[in-house]
Amino acid sequence: MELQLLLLFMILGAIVAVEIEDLLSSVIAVGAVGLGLSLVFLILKAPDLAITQLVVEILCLIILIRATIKKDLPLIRDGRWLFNTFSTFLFIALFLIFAYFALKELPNFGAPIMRVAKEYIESGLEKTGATNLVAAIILDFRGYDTLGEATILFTAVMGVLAVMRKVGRINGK
Amino acid sequence: MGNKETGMTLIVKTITRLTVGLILLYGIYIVLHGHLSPGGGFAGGVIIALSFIHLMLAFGKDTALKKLSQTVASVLESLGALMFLSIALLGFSGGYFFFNFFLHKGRPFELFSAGIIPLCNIAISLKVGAGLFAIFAVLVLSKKSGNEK
Amino acid sequence: MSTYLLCLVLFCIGLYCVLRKRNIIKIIIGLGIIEYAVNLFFVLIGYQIHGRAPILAKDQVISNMVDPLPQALVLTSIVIGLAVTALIVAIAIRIYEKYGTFDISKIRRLRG
Amino acid sequence: MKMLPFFVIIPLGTAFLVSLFGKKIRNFADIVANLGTLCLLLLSLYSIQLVNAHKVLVYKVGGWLPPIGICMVLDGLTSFMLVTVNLVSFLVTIYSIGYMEKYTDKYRFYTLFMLLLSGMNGIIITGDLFNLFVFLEIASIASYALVAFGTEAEELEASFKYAVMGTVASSFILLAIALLYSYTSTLNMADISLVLSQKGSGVLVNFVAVLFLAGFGLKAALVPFHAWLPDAHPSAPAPISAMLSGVFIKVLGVYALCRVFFNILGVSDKIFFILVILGVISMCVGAFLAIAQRDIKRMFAYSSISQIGYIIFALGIGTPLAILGGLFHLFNHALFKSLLFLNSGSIEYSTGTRDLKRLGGLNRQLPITGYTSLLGSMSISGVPPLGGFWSKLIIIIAALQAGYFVSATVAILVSILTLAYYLKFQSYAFFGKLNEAWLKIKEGPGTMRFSMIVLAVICVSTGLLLIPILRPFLQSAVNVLLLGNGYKDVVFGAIR
Repeated sequence: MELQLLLLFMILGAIVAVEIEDLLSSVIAVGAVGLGLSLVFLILKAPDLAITQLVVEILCLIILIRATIKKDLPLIRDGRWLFNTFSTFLFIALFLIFAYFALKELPNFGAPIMRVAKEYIESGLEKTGATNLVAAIILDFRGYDTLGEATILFTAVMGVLAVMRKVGRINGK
Repeated sequence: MGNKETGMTLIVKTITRLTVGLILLYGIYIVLHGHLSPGGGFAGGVIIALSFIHLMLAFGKDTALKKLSQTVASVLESLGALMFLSIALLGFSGGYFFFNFFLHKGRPFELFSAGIIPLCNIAISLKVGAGLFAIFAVLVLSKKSGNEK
Repeated sequence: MSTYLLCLVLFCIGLYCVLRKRNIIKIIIGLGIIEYAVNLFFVLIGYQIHGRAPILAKDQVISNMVDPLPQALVLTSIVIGLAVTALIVAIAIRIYEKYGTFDISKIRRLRG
Repeated sequence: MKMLPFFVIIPLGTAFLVSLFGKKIRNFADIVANLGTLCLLLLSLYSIQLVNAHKVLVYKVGGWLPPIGICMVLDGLTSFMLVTVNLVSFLVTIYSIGYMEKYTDKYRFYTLFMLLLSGMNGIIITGDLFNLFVFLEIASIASYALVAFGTEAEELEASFKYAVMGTVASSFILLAIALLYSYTSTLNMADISLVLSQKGSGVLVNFVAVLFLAGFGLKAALVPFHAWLPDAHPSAPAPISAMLSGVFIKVLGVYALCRVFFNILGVSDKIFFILVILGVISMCVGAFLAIAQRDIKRMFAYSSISQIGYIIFALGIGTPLAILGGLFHLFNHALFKSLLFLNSGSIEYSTGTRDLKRLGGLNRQLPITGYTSLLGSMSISGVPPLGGFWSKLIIIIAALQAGYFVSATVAILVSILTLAYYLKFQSYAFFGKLNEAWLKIKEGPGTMRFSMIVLAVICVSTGLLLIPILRPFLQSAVNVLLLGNGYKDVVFGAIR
């Protein structure tokens, strides 16, 4: 029950973040959604994710506020064209209806199949020696994924450093 | 958010001086106990980066960059990445890429256990901490020069 | 079931924001919301009712644990989200420097 | 067998080393990056040999059995794609030695380039669905940054559009993976295929298919989702345009689409039909928009959309001959499109403009660029006996055999249109009167000329792939797609 309430809170926060006109408030609202997500992770018994989500959310918030603060913000109107809004809503409605029928075929909420996960739980400790099974998975069973993940962060850092160069071309335009 | 190099008010600075070490220590704790308790390299790395960002926000960029300059940060990041890759490569000694090559994985629930997992955590935290700090420093520095224009 | 649907509603709010908003920062926020929704969905499908966190404790036999695999995947996915956000914010800041605005309808030097 | 991880390790290691030492040691970045791509090319050529000997090889990362750990799979399609990617990337890195002198911070370029390459190689070689997503993100993020590498206003704008579209596409793909994980509770591709064949398919599998189609379609720039490509590809530096148009959209779009639809979800008539429709529309729209362009690179970018349409159309027909034609066209297009983009880079290097109206008569000043681009243009528009002619011919014959008469006619007409706009490009840029402003210009450095000549030579001779001795290279790739759901048995057979 508290799960649904938190989800509703997140949806509310997201709507506020999308619709409010002041950018700073919008960024803060999305921060609230992220912290709500962190709580949901805690309820869903995922403490690793709760911690990570919390700190990542704080960092994202700082970066976003840095980007928005002290910028003059002329009021930006959304697209006025009614047809576009209408087609967007139509698309989203179709998506949700399709999703509704598709989700019916999933296993019920709270009863996953655990075909592969069973082996992690049963033999994770003895095979890797780590008591935190999530750590055992990300760094041993699926360590290759984590190499990719570390590389993604590396790529992003290199990308940011490349994009923020003041001069792109040596004798260009 | 003082735009001069001085940073924020005295109250903020004093409290920062007290807490920054604790935050850093907490980050290191989370990294080292990643295989025993929730957390791990990523969360710990982000916390370490946040402690430096905290310093930068409170004292202005110069103080923080004196502690950890941008070049050092990007070198540390590349080193962390290389370390992670070489741990993965060392697995070839056991026959496979990413093989957990410690034969004796130690007793469970102890700090020195679980083979390569703590080592990987340290490498990742180095990478994440230094990388995120570098991103933040670059974003802040560019903002300043953008204002001067 | 209703939980899944609520999660997808969150996804759709983010999608709407990306498709319909003209402000660059709003678009970035929309991408963030999409990211949250997908991460949440991944964790939801691994939840077990009355399950326990996937961390072993001393001298206890654990049964009925939640699925640890989606949690490991979402950890990866959170970091991916952070990386993408950082890069896009950097691009947005540079765009602001060049054009002096966050309005994408005014940022239109390339023609379709 | 032990070499499989090196397709990822080499580019990753190079990227880390270049970022560490590239700034301090002169020419370090050039040398290491070129050595890296050379090694990758040799490895991928060796992989053909391996596929001939063993058919399928499975490498267990970390020594864990596949459903628990991640595995890498080397089969015919994999080695075919690896050869395509690494051949193009090797020539492109040689080209960038000269070309990238125009930009600042060359070592950052090489770092990002190697990351892009490792992402693509990772996607191709993996046998795990989530791992595919992770490497897809590496490649995408590197490409967002590379598109904005010049940091001019237009480039940033294009990169932003591209990044937003790409991120939405990635979340569609991740959502689809989540749904699939919940349904099958496994992430290994072969294992998913096994579970799906036991459970049968319902609405959920269709929903997942739609999500995958939207996600990979966005990455491949199929027509309803193509808006980002004509901005992003021309804005990047020329070597990156060549990589993006030449191989990137094929790996992230076509290869991933093939792997997921043919080998995991299993194809049905509905999906084939959708692919044919999307392919034909992409073909036409891309060609019509390309004719009107004055910017050389923009014209090539639209032409890429059109040619991707051919490939998807051929895959959608689904007969063995059509798939052969599609994959052959993929290989050809990778070569001649990267050649053409390198040519456009060479023109921009010498003259500083890409506007067709301002060029003219360049054949006298830039003979190598002129003649190699002539070969490239002829090949892409299907003039016999160049490679492009054979692949288009096979696709059209296969379409006629399968009864798609209207689509085949459209394909022929689009081919004529292609010829028209490439003739326009040739006549505006290289023939006619020489503009006074360009009297003093010279060809770029030797490395640029070298890679253009090599690409042109390969372009001319791709038709040879159809002769019986070399044919196994293509045929083994086709066989993997024809296997369909049999993929799982082959993979599980190789594990034992």
